[in-house]
Amino acid sequence: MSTPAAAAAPPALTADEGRLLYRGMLRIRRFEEKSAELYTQEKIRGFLHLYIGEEAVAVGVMDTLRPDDAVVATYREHGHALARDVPAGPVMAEMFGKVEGCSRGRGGSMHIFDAQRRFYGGNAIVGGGLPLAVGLALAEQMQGSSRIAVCFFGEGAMAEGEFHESMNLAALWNLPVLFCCENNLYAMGTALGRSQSETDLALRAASYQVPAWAVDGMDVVAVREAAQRAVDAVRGGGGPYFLELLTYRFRAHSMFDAELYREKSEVEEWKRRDPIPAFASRLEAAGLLSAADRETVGAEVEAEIEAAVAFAEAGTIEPVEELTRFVYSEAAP
Amino acid sequence: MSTPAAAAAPPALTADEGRLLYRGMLRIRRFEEKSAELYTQEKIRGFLHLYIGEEAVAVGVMDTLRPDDAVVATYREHGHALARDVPAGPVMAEMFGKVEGCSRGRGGSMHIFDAQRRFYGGNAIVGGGLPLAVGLALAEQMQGSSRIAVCFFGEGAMAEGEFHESMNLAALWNLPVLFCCENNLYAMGTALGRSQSETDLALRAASYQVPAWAVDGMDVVAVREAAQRAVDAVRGGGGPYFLELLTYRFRAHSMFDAELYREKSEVEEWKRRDPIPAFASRLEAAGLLSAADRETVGAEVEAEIEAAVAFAEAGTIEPVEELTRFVYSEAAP
Amino acid sequence: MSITYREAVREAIREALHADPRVFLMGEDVGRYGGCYAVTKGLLEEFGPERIRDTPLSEGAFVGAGIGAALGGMRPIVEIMTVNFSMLALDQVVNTAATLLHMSGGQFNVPIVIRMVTGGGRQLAAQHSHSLENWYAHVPGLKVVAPATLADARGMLASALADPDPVVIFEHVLLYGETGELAAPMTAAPIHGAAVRRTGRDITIVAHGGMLTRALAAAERLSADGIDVEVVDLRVLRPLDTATILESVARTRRALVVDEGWRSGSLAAEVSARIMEGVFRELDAPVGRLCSAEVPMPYARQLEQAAIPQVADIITAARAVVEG
Amino acid sequence: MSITYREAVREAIREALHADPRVFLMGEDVGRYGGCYAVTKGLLEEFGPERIRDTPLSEGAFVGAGIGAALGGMRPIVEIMTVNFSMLALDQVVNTAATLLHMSGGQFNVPIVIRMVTGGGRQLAAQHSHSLENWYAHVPGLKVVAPATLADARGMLASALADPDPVVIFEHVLLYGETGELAAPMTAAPIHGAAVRRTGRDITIVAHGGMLTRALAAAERLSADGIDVEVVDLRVLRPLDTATILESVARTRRALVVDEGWRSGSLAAEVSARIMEGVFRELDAPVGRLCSAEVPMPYARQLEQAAIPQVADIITAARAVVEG
Ligand SMILES: Cc1ncc(C[n+]2csc(CCOP(=O)(O)OP(=O)(O)O)c2C)c(N)n1
Ligand SMILES: Cc1ncc(C[n+]2csc(CCOP(=O)(O)OP(=O)(O)O)c2C)c(N)n1
Ligand SMILES: [Mg+2]
Ligand SMILES: [Mg+2]
Repeated sequence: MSTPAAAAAPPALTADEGRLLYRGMLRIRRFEEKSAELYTQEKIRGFLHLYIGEEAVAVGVMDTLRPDDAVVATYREHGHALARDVPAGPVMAEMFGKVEGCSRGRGGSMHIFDAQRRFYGGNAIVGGGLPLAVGLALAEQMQGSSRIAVCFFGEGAMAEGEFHESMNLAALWNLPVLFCCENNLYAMGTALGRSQSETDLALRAASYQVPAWAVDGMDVVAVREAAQRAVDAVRGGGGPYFLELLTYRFRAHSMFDAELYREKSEVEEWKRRDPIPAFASRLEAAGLLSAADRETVGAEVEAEIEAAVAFAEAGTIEPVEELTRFVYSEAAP
Repeated sequence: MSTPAAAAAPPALTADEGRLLYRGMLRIRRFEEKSAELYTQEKIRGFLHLYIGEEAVAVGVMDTLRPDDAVVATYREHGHALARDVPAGPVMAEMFGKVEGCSRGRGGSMHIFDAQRRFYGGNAIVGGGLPLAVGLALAEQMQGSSRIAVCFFGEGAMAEGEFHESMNLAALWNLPVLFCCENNLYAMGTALGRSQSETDLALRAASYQVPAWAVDGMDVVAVREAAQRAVDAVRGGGGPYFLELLTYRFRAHSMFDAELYREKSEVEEWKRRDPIPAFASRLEAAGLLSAADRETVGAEVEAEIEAAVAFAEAGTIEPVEELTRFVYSEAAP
Repeated sequence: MSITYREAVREAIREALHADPRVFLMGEDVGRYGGCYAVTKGLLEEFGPERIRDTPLSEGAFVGAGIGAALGGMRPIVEIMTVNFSMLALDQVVNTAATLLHMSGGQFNVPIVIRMVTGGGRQLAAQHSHSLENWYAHVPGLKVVAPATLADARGMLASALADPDPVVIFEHVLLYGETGELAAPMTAAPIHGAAVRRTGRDITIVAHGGMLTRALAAAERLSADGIDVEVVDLRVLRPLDTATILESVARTRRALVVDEGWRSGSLAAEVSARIMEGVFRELDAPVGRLCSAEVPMPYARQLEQAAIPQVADIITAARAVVEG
Repeated sequence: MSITYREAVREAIREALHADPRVFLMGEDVGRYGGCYAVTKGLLEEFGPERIRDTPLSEGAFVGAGIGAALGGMRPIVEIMTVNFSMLALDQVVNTAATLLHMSGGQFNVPIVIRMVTGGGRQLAAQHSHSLENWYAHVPGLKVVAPATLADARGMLASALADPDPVVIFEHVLLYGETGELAAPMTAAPIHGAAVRRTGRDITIVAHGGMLTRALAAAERLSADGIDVEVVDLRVLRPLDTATILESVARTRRALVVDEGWRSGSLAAEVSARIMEGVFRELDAPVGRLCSAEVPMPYARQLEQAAIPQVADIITAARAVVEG
């Protein structure tokens, strides 16, 4: 495990870069706070898994990718979608089950997709996205492209056979895939120590002959730096790479979780390391973000979320006559 | 990888022990040579996977077990069954598909079972026996017994998700299970280097926080010593243990294999390390086995195999009216 | 006493744990989390972590370990959180649990009980709404049950544990909140035989699991219109109790099979085929089938509702059979 | 030219590899070993290890990687050595390949072709003799085909690769050695529609895959006894071509469905149910089903033969329907 980045050190960023990262995280935070509210209003249904607390991971990693890279995420993927520049309106509309949703309302919270941004979901089978990412990387390799594939998954997924098979295959074939393990210490209610015999996950990953590092996932700059190093290595033909991003989910696993398995005090402890205010303070201290900037960003984000909700509200309910569409491909119109 | 045991060093064995080990290996060898012959005569059908060349592994490991330990093997398991003291007659009868077979002719070569000897097969799904062994070990642990579970599998199985999940679960729960990986360098036609990104298999296994050692699987004494150490540790409550037994299959994968994937010269090279004559020579050099002993053992073994074949030949064909038995348990008669 | 289906399942597990020291429960989040659907809440505190075992996310290994533990003398109840994840363990269930007795010529029976949640209706979309009962019901060596009532939820587990062979229990996700009366003390509910839940003269509706309550509701409404419906609850999906079904249909001469699975290759097809094979000459109309639409489950509420048979759909389909 | 089924499959793969640089083949031992059933022998030498990829024993990952590669612009042919091992990859097939198009609201189609060997009859016992076609045929989003003739073995692959959605191809293990004549150059065989392989007036036998030759053999022998049999080869198991089946049965008024799968929950049940639903009033007798015995496959030859429908069994079953 890495040590937390010294909070005092000024980040090696321009003001613009800093503002973008800050804004990226705040956008996710506000979007999800709003989503939780809308869930209690029953505008959003099904399962809803919030990423609150983990924003630095998606934002830091995504900032190092090219638009033509492929991204695979899990059911806890609003953050990844937003950080990948999937517009907030269609994401929200998706959770409302509207035709204007990014998956036409067929997917919901767990299945956000965006072909234009090569965002491949939105996979709700734990570990199920990993082979997909390996295959996307294989396609890139076979086509001689310089694109890479990146996949996100929780530490709980590392117990699945598909993790093992995917790591081995990627390493054997030297595929351009970056594995990002979001270690938030719990898989639903199962603590890391009850799920992995080796809790040093980077060490575990390294046993596949894959370079692997642990990173402070509450520090967006540390994440971005590590990801950049990893992405460069992968894009340079170095084969797969593994990052353990140490983070924490501030909210319940989903909206049906009484959180019996962890102490409130532990949650409070981690909330003190909230990546968003911490980063804002560092930027401010370094003179890269003023209080006014902060306010502006906040207002912009609020406006964006409001617009997203309005967009979702105004969306269309798909007629049930359309039910059996998209089971098989339709001929191009 | 371990270095081959110095062939010159006298084995730390009594003459009786030496003779038993020698006899155990020879029995398997002759049994399987006979089986191959019977296969060409179509007495034995289906798939037939020979263990020839690998005898030291099963014999060395099995010698360290108690009769009440549980053993799980693969489809290449005649050797394990015989080393576990399953009588040769019922094993041969099984391959003849006779009622007197150890699985009543329902299983065939790939499914040798013997409840009395706690021999749990005979599993033909690669990797499929591992969770079974983990569960058998769990039962022992929960019952507070001092019995352990041992499973055998090929190096090819280590690529399967079930290997990963089983190792992790066994380590997490500190279960009394010994994992014996028979690394014969090929999974059908797939060489180790094309199947594992980390070809040091003991190192891979150790990444689960499981003690793991590589052993010369062509040296029955080395196997027995390593197995004894491992079995003692497991039985002593030390949790799972992993042995990589480096060996080689002298014959084709099954009777349908043209062996396009390896050089004849490689096979010849390994045959020079044949565990059976090598061990006999060591015993002889140490004065633990005379030429006369050797002949006696050979004759005994021949007689046993002949008797087994006769037993199988004389066995009964099950009437087809019995077809649907053993789908569900029958009430005790 | 008044009890929910969820509590009935929990009580059944508790009773089993008290009754037999060989019984234990394992699965994902059955302990500290209290169960994904709160079914096992409190059991960890009552029975401790040896007998209420949280597993890692390793469906293949922990189901396989359950099989091994059963062979080793235990009586495991293995919970697969939902049927949607059971594909990851299917090899163990089919190639090991279901075949071992046969492959070993009768030597090794596998007394394991596997519980899992099934079904849709909660807007969980395509990967979390499967109804794959027929896959399991297809496999010799397994017994498959679908408790649709409180009494069966409460009583079938004991019978499943007493059975020497592998039993798979499907609990429909929408049933957990159902409330009703159960007389204590409980008796075990058999894991063979279908049950006539309502008698009627004009048509037999065959249903199971989550569809039973809807079939009964449809029957009520149809009776108001003068169509007298008999409802057969399959209860046990393997082996099917053909006799009870045929006896009913031979009387009503018409049948509708309601099944939340996809239509093609469904359990409903099996029931329909058996009816034809058994009482073809007694049928006044072809047996009807009402199944889920052949589509991965969509998230949007109106689409999901349209995909899964609703009470109104059952009424329409039953009418069509009666008028057919 | 005279050709075996094995060669027909190989030629189809060769042609596809020549025709489209996006096509590649991956699976266990497809390269250096030459294929478990020698189907892919020589392809590694001809196309190199980039396009003929030996995979580790990781069914879940390499099937999933095939799905990913398909999404990424390739046209993978993924070989699962046999259907018996396909359970280890089933999650990827059902929860990803079959659902992705729908879940993504039409954005991501998955042009993957998955080939696997199916069936029994070679004394490979309980874990190596499955016929699980109906599991796959149950799943919306998949297309499932079972080439039973040389022409289909040779011609269906090109259509499968041209299809934008996942296609599963079942090749019956006993067919590989079948020899016959094929006219070159080949045309693609469509992956929709059943085929009437023999016309007759008295009864329709519906079969697919390994059962087709047996059904035709039975038909010949029955015709000698004056029973004129029509034989329909399903060819495509999903979507089923109900129209062709119904058209045939409406003429013959009797039908027998032969299916190597276990009877309960079989594809035969689906066909039977559809026939009743479609032409109930035209039926002179209940539709018959002849399936494999409901038993894990035993090794012993006489037991295995008794478990799987043989020509003599088909004759008996067809007679029973005709006389019924
Ligand atoms: C194969 C499978 N098993 C179980 C589940 C139910 N489930 C959903 S999320 C989850 C926990 C996953 O934990 P982790 O991988 O650490 O990711 P996190 O939720 O912490 O982000 C579980 C058990 C599932 N979706 N898929
Ligand atoms: C899950 C699964 N995939 C594929 C096969 C086909 N198969 C049988 S043995 C074998 C090779 C296994 O190699 P290894 O594990 O090294 O054992 P060995 O045969 O060398 O003893 C394969 C691919 C199988 N039986 N099970
Ligand atoms: Mg987690
Ligand atoms: Mg090997």
